[in-house]
Amino acid sequence: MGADELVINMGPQHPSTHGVLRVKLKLDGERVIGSECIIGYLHRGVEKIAENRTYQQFAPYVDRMDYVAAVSSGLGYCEAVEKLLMVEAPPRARVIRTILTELQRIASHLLWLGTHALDIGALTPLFYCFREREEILKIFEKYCGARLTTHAFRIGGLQYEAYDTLEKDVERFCKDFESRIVEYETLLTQNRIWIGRTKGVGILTAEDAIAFGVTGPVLRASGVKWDIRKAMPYAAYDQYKFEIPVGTTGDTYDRYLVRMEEMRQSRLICLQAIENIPSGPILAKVGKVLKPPPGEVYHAIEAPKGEIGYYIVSDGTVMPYRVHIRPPSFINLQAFDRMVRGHLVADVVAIIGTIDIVLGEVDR
Amino acid sequence: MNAALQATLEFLKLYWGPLLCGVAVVAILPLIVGYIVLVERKIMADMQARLGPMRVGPHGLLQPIADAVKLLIKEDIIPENADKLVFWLAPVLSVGAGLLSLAGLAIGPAFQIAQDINIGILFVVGISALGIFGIVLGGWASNSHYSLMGALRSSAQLVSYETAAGMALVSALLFTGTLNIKSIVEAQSKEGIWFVLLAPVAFFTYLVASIAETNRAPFDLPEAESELVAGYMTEFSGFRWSLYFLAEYTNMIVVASVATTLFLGGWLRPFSGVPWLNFLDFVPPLLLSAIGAYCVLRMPKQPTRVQQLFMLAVAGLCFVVALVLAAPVVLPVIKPSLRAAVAPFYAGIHGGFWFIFKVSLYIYFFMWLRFTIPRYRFDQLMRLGWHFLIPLSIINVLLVGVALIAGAYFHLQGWGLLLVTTPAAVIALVAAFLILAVEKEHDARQEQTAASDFYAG
Amino acid sequence: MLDKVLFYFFAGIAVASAVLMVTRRNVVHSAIFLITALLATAGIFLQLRAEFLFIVQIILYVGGIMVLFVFVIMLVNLDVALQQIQFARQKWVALIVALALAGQVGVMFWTSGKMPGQGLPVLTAAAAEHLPPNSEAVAKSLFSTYLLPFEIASVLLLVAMIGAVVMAKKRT
Amino acid sequence: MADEPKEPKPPQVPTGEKPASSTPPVSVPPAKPADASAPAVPAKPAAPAPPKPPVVLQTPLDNEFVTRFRAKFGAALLEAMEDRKQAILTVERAKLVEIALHLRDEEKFDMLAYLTAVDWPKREKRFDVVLDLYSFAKNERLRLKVRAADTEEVPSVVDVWPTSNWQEREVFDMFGIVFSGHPNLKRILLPDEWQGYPLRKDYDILQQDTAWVRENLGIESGQ
Repeated sequence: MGADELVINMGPQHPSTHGVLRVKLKLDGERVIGSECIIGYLHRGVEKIAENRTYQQFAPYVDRMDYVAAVSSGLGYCEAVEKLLMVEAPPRARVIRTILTELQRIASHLLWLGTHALDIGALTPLFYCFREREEILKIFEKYCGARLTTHAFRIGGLQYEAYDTLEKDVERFCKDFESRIVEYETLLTQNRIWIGRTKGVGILTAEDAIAFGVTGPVLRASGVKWDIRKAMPYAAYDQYKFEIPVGTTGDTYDRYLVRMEEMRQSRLICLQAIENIPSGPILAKVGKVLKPPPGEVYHAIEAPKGEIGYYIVSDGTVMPYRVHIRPPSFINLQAFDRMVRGHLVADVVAIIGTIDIVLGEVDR
Repeated sequence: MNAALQATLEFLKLYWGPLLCGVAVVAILPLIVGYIVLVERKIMADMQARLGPMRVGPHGLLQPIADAVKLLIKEDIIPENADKLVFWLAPVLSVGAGLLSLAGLAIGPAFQIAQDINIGILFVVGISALGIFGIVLGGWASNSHYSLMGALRSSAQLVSYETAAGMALVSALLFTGTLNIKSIVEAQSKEGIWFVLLAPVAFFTYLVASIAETNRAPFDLPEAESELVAGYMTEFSGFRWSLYFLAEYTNMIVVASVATTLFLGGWLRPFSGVPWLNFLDFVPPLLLSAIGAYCVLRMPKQPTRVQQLFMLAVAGLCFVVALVLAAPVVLPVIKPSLRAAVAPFYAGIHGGFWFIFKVSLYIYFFMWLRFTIPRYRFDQLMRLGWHFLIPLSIINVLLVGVALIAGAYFHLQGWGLLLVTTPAAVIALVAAFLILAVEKEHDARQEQTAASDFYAG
Repeated sequence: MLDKVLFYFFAGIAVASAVLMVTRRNVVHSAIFLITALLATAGIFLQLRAEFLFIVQIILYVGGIMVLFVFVIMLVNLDVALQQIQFARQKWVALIVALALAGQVGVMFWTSGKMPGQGLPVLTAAAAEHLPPNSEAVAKSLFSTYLLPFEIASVLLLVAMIGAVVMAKKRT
Repeated sequence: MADEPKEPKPPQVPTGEKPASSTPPVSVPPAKPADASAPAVPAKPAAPAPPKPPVVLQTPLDNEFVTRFRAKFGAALLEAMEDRKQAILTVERAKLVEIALHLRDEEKFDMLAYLTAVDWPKREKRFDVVLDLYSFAKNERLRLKVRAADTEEVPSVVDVWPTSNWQEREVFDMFGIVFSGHPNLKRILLPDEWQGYPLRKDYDILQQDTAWVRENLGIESGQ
């Protein structure tokens, strides 16, 4: 039949667009021949807010962007301001920052895995993932009292001293977690249907990935071995041994494997870090009123979803003159159209899931 | 006038039984389905390391009733541009077909609504297939793209898998030579072996095809919530939606019953022909007593008095059923002269138990699959149907036929038939692997080219 | 008595839905009425104790062919069909065909010597007990008396199927 | 796992920026080969005059890379600065695409990390369009700046880095800077009917709000 083009509106209320993403799909039968992402439903003007807050006041706002990886966003912001101030967090703070950020990476990847599997129709991994994520959130709660939007760090170091059993909690979690990953993998990695649904779906070549500015696991799955933790180490990452998993074809299955391996590596980093947490102060001398000297910095860290960067311009006053946030979700989402063309509707949700976006960060 | 009245009376005299049963089915089935849903949620919760419904009644035992009330008092929304008549008709069609096909089933030798139709199995299969119109028309009438796509997927899926299921049924029917449901079970009793052993490949094909036909995971594409929101029932709400739900679960019961009847020996106890295994008769009452005892044990732990009482009531119910089940097997032991008197009760009650037990196992398997594996993609599903299941089932029919002829030639009976059917099954399996290998090669060749559009066919 | 009631019930439904089918503008509605007509016909078979025919009618026509019909109807653009004036050119042809059919029926009545009202040649059903299981009866007559026509029909259908597949393949 | 790496080797020598936050206060760093740097941007021509300039962190950058660049583009390079060890080049607006292509292909700055803008309303050319490039081969970042006045269009680099597509739209959305040659320049985060450009310094935060209240409620906003 001479299939008429069918335009389907996916979202902003749709079970698997991970928030208020709206995708306009042009279909031929069930095949996607074009797509357009319509975003902005969650825009809160974070960058404008930044210009009207002091440096410290703005810090909690970044937690509300990628709310499933608030610790990472917070770390990026704090380090960017530290760079602007030309101070450095003390070693103890840096190690604890590393531990929490890696835990956050595991938590974020777990959430991704659960929802991604749910999109593809596997109901059960979601609950297993939430079980472990809960453990991590409990550690966060013990540390700073908040589970989601933690505001765990402070410009110049840490907000709070680590609680007594932090090491023990992290260690116990890491011990358990090893077998838990195996559990998820038993359900998915070798599953014929899972492979059928993810292999060869949403292929993004390395050239395309770089051209689209894609970062994080999505870039690495395309075969580019680049991780800011290694390339431009921050926090305490230069002290630990870990590996950067890379994929070969850049399809959904590779991205799945890369993220699974990243969770393992994060676990290893945590284990290394708790072995030797240096003692000492947790806060550098930054003073109560922050007035960074005029100038500008860009500082990026490896958030679970990719490179989250802060471009901050200071005019020497207590409020930033301009803050631009490089949100990994926003930029990774641009590659969506490239990945989705020629695939079926069912693959669309798989691809949205595999990019791992959080709309709070896309729209800011 | 008088004649008409007399005719009516005559009619009622003949048909009051089935009519009553029909009313009972319509009245009770929603409740049963409600509890199947509850059990499903509980099983799901158990597999997913959580508790499931716990709030309404002890362990959520009253949840189905709460759900039903909620669905009944929900606002009934009909979309502005929907085709009102068809929109109204579609869920009724779906549920009607499901309920009607139940009429042909025999739950135990005594319980059958439409007694002894000689096309029994065809009746059940054919009528239940009509439910598809409910889905297709409902999807079309909603005037929504998601619904329409769900409906299209559903009809394509049903047409494809119906063939494989039919072929699988034919393989089993070859052993009986009749379509009558009672005769099919009796044939298995006479042979002393269930057809699942004689035609394992056919059972497997039917299993897969029946999952696809009932739109259950991993073939639940018509209602894949992550892609099509809710597929054909996206626009349905409240009670209309629950009718679809009812139809889906009724269909599950129907396919499970068909599989039980044809492959799993219907109402027969496992090894019904082996006298020294007769102690198996004591299993059902013991099982139910155990459940009752468990309820009593858990009772003190319930938080409120009402829940404790409810728990006790459930326990009591279990004990009563256990007693009923125990009576026909215990009485002859006590007083051997009663054996003949209780025989029909035994057949009816225990037959019913075993039938329901097997159906439950079959449905449990459906649920298990649903929580374990991801969903197929549409093209993969069609490929599995057309490229794997249909060839396999056709080959299997041929092989079973050949095996039967060989069996007749060697005068094989009962378990002896395994001598000829096992090689047939093995050959069918080899064929299956060959088909898969060819498929794989084909896949490798067309790695990059996306799957073809199956709507075009 | 019951037989007659059932017969007129089903026959009435069949005729009414057949009329509705050709007069509906909406194609899907037409399809629904076609399904109703087919089901009513199946009901008549059942009333005649031809349960095998009844179920075959349902499985093949309703469950198989009509599903495909509806499927195809949904794929084509309905709006176009709705706008077109139906029966434009076929009006006269249809009239002639209908007249011819009516003539045939009339001739049948004439030759059987029974006019309406004198006892229509309504088939009376045989009592169930006296009938052999009719799936077997159908099978016997198909595979013995009518073996050749049956085979010819099968081959014809096979050819049609292969032809359809070939044509569909060529296009893509 | 097939795609596990053997050695945790970063793509290239991790030169350029070292542990990011470890810059000692004042320093004229012996910038690595191609570590272009330049004086800071904010306090530019008509900058809002830093309260009391303590230490000048923005130093002119002059290294091998800048020399090469200058040799190639000459006057198109308006300024080369370094701020806290970050190389910043300010270039001619009209030559942006040409320079971008050169940087991408010749200098291997193959990724555009982000593209944004900064508004300096008191300056003659009020906008700085900022492009941050990253080179996988050199593991270096380079910031490119283009100045544009209110009415001036900036050439789009979508053809060089497709990733700039949405980011240019965002800049258009927030600043009203028009990118010539952009395939689909319309608002992205804000609704199409939005008035004004929120990230401009002269944009009143309450503007939308008061307008909405006036229009829909018929009263003056209390804010």
